Amino acid sequence: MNKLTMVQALNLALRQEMEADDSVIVLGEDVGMDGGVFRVTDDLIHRFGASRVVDTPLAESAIVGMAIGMAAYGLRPVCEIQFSGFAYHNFHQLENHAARLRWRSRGRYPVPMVLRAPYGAGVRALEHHSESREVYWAHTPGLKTVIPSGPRNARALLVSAIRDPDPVVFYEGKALYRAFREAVPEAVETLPIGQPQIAREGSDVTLIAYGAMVRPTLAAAEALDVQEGVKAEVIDLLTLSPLDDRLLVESVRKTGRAVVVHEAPQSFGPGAEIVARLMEGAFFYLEAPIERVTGFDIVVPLFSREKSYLPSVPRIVRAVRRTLDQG
Amino acid sequence: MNKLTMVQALNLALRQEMEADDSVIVLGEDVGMDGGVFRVTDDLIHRFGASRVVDTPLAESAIVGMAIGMAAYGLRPVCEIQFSGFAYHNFHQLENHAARLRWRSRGRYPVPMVLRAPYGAGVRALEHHSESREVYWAHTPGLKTVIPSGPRNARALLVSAIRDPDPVVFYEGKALYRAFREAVPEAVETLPIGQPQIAREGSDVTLIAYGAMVRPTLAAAEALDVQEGVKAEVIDLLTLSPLDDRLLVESVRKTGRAVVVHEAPQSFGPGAEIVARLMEGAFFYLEAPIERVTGFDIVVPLFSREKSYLPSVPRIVRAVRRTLDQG
Amino acid sequence: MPHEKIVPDVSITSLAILDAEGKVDKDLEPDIDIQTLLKLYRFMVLARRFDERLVALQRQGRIGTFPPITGQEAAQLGAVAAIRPTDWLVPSFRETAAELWRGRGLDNIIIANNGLNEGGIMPDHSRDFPVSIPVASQIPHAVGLAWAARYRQSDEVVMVFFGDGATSEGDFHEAMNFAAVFQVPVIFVCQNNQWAISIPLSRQTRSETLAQKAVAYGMPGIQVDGNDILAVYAAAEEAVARARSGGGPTFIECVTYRVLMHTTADDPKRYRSDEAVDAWRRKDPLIRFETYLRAKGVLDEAKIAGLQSEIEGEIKAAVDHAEARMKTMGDPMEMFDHQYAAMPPTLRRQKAILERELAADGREVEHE
Amino acid sequence: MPHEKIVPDVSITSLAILDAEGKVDKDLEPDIDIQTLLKLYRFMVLARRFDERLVALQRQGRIGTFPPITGQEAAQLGAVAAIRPTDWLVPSFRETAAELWRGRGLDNIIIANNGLNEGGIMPDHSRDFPVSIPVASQIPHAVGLAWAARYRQSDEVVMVFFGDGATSEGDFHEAMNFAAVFQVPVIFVCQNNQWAISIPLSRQTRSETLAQKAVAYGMPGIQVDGNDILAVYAAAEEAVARARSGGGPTFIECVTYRVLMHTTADDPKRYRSDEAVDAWRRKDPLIRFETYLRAKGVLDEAKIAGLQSEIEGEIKAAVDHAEARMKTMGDPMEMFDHQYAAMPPTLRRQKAILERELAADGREVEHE
Ligand SMILES: Cc1ncc(C[n+]2csc(CCOP(=O)(O)OP(=O)(O)O)c2C)c(N)n1
Ligand SMILES: Cc1ncc(C[n+]2csc(CCOP(=O)(O)OP(=O)(O)O)c2C)c(N)n1
Ligand SMILES: [Mg+2]
Ligand SMILES: [Mg+2]
Repeated sequence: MNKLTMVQALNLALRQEMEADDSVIVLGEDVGMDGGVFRVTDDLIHRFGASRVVDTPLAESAIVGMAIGMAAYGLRPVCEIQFSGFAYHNFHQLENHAARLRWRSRGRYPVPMVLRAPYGAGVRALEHHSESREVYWAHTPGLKTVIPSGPRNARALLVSAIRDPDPVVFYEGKALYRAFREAVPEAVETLPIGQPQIAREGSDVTLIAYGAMVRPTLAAAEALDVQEGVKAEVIDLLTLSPLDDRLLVESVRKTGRAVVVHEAPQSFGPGAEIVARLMEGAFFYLEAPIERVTGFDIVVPLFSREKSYLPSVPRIVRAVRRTLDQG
Repeated sequence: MNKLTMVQALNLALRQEMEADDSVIVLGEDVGMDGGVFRVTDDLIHRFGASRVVDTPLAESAIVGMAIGMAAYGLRPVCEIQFSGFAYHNFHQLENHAARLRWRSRGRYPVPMVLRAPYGAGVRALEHHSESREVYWAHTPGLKTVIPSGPRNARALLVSAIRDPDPVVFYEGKALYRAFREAVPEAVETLPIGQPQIAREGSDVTLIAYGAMVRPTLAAAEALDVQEGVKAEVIDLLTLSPLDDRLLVESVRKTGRAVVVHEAPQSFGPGAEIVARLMEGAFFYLEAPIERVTGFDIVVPLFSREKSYLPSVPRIVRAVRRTLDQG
Repeated sequence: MPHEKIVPDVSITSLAILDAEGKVDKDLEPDIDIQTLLKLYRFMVLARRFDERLVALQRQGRIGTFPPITGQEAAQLGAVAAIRPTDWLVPSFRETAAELWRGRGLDNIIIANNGLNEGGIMPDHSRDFPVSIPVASQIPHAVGLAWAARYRQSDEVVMVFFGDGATSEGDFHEAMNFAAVFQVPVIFVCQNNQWAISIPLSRQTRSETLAQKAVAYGMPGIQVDGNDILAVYAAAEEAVARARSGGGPTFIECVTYRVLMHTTADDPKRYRSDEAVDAWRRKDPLIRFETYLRAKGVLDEAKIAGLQSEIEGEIKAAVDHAEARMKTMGDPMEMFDHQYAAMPPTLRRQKAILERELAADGREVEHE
Repeated sequence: MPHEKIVPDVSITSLAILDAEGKVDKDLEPDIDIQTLLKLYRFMVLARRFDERLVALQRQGRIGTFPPITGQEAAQLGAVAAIRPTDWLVPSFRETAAELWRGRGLDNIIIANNGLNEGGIMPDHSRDFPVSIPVASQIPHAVGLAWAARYRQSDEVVMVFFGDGATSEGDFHEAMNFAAVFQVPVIFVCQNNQWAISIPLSRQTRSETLAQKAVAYGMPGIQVDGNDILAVYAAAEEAVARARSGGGPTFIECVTYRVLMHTTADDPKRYRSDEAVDAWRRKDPLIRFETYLRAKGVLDEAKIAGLQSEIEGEIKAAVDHAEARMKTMGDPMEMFDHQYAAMPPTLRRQKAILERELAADGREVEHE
């Protein structure tokens, strides 16, 4: 199996889906000749031509609006928004239409589109290039929000997202793009959308994360194991919404303790919903309050302060210790 | 004291602030000659002229963008977005700029603007006219989200919002506009932004609500008292974000039980954050899991089914009973 | 080349064929067969009478808020008559006449206006989009549909409707630009009815015409008398032919007037005078077309009377039918349908909760 | 009035004063005093040299990603020289030359490009907006500022910059429309540098010029040779005078070229040929202006050499100064500042958490 970066893995998913199905179309700013500013769509224009890899004018609302029309016609558009910080321009297209057209037309017009966007901090980028605001989509009925954590699941989930009959917002942690390589099989793999996975088994505490935060969370679990013999179970959400909480609830019923990790601002962030679900499903099993290790309720600082902003391995470790010390 | 509807109370706040301060400007679609589609800006154009009550072309992003420029210049624009379901058009202006310009310019350009918008269901309106998606703003650092629950606090909070040095999203429950009257003093009143209030004292359970859900929540508390002697404390958040949880935590430490009520979709909704805050601040006092009585994770149905969608007094009462029966 | 004039020929023209008295300009008269002319007339009358009936139903509390179309029948029908059933219609929220022409049932509209999701049901083969309420937001969808049609090498074209107010929205601009850059087969039909709720055109734009906005996109633009169904049809037919043959998009401004209120929740007396409205009432597109057809000898008093009573019957039957059907509708559990292709676990759980709550509501009512 | 031409005179002109060889059209030569001419030249050189230095610093890892401006000096400086210090500047992210002219410190720019919020510090009396990264989103702010200035009966005008790509965004459209409807004193300066990252102008719009987009708004529009600083200045001066005297907004398209990469993270070889770039390098605005000034007798070899070394010194001093200042910056706790006028309780709590975490991090490092 080839060892691929996440960029290469995503590129593979796009290439193979485009080969298999001529209704798959890629569109967005600089996705063609430039291959995308992160090169996720590299070379696709040469393979599939400008009629399937569409360099658009600079207008996010029209990109998404156009994709909605294409999807309603029966195509499977995959549009790229260059950075998730610019996806607010097309908020109304996603909320007013992509999320509702199936509903509004009583099933006549499903919207099988994917909106890909890089999100998150950690690559020394400019303002607006480091946000993690997936809650906006997760709180929007009618959308699905998928966030992979590494090359192999990114590839499999993107394939599933493209084949999904409903609109999927697909956030790619840009800190993961070239952070590491993973063996990714050439043969097409899929992963079911809507199902979290256990990334590491454990019995003392449950750590819940997704996207770029899965790695530091796994590293924290490893450190806890090595340093103090604490066995942490790590759950990788993969799909943020619709959120299937059964695996989380089961795990916390077993461990009695949980820490949620994300880089999004804390208040009204994804961690809050996880806490609420565990409150509903595992309250009588909880030994200690669930901790949230998250970004702060502030604009992500420019890159020189980014490191202090982001949840780190030591912070996660300390939160786990606090959880274990209580109750 | 005059008994006013919420529409009249809001109108009073605007009129008096405009009289007192010529930097207060009203702008939006149909706010002038028409007085706003709900008449909140009724008559202002006749009092203050078209240079202070500005009927704009139909473009929400420009309305907010223009208000940002006005505010940076030193004015205090109050813009109306006709329905909160159309405020996604200006999402990027709020997130990319209103919420950040003070920060980006290191204090040089504060953005003392108010964005008013009617939100919520219950008035037999068309699609997009019944949403309750305040989480979008509450999760956005740099914004304040204020949601009054009746004529008197609406007036006082709107005055405070206009005087506030930071951008305030001010959601007006359209079901409240003409639902009832309250005595509202002619003399200007303010209410501190960022402070919840106890709407009803009690000791057995804490009910937390805001906006249009405060009335059914109070009615449920009343019913519980009359029918079964349960003393419910009701907290009216008034400001959703930045959320000051001290009063909530204090109350739940006393009662040991809580029910959160909102009409927004449940998942990743405001209730989740309240649950998380109580988890953090009152876990060891909780006798039963906190219940959420909320809207569902679906597009708000067209009006004939709206009643079944919305949290109702019996549903709140039953949730309280479940909370009391447990633990 | 200092101070050179660089875009000397921006050709924006205005087209009128039937004058206010219904007199036709023979040179420009489009070649429409009599059956189609009579069908157009029939739908103009149907749309007008249905509009009147809907206003009455709303006043009686038998439907909710809705946007009437009286006065805009020619703009809608003249345009939509130029496309084929296999073409696509993307309406805004004020295209009842066009929707009727395309085959949407009267009862369907009544059901939708009663706040029932079921009013959105459309046949599988339908190529019409449902009503879109956020102003201008449907326009980019038309570009996507047209792009897809061309990609599939079909010769379908897409006709999208919107109002004068819509031209101020970013979505209008972005969609026009995309359509021109990609040269997709879209016909942009702007119903300039002079008002966006209370905002008059002069406050919406400083440009002399809306048609000239096409210049910004390097796209053909034309202004037509929107109360002259022949002019609208002629302009639309030309645009459709261009689009179908690969010539790209066209922008058509139909100058018309919103004779009634914005919606039944609106009170236009707050912002406009009756006189202005009366002046426009005299330009009634229906009367004008009737005069033309009479002069042409294809319509007479008897035929009109027959048609009128036929249409009254049709509307009455539709209202009765809709009201009967609605008695079987409204199951609250339906609200969980069509959110996703397959219902996710959270929604299944929430649906069960609503079921439980409604059952409990029922028991409590019984106990009272 | 069938098929009448209705907007016969859409006047879009193109202006050039200095030709590619630096020869001036005497009839059009603007009346600029020698001091200002030399100051313009000085800032052109400064902006060019600073750009080169920033690219070098980026390659050495001493600053982060930044967007160079080489080739666009005339478009920026010619325009911004036409406004007063009391007027307002609303830049996009590629207006270093204009910002320097307005007084922004070189060190400030270096600090900002090092990912330090402190690079955004501006004096209280500043009338310049900070850099705005989301394309076109700053344009409506200019309309709001201008509206406010007029409301306060000041004679200030607002100049807003953006690129060719920005004209595709809805915000451009909405802001142009608002400015025209409200007739506010804004000068819209579009730096048409032919590229939006990898997208060439021909893919951005089908309109022959960007200037003609003004027609859509009933606003004067003009195209100028953006590498001709005299033409840019002349057009801007006329627009500023119109705006200041209540004549409303103007749209100016400056035709120029992005000679370097989009940002230092970009590799233009992927999408354009070197030949095209070379052709534009030969139209260098700096050389052209230099030729003009030499011919005018106000500049010579010795003066140029003096200026060059002065500027080298200035840049070196700024880099040293910035790098020294940065040693005192970067306190992580600062990230909680300027979020709100007063820090809300949640943020106070989160700040305390970060303090605790950083202290714990420190202890752990000590223990290792
Ligand atoms: C994005 C958005 N903003 C505001 C509204 C509220 N609204 C509904 S119709 C309307 C005016 C539309 O004017 P126009 O485009 O001329 O269409 P008309 O109503 O005249 O048919 C407004 C402001 C809306 N539906 N969508
Ligand atoms: C809304 C938005 N979308 C995308 C981007 C990413 N981006 C940054 S600059 C740029 C191209 C801008 O082109 P143009 O307006 O011509 O300005 P130029 O870079 O040529 O100065 C893009 C796509 C962005 N910053 N903002
Ligand atoms: Mg209109
Ligand atoms: Mg450019």
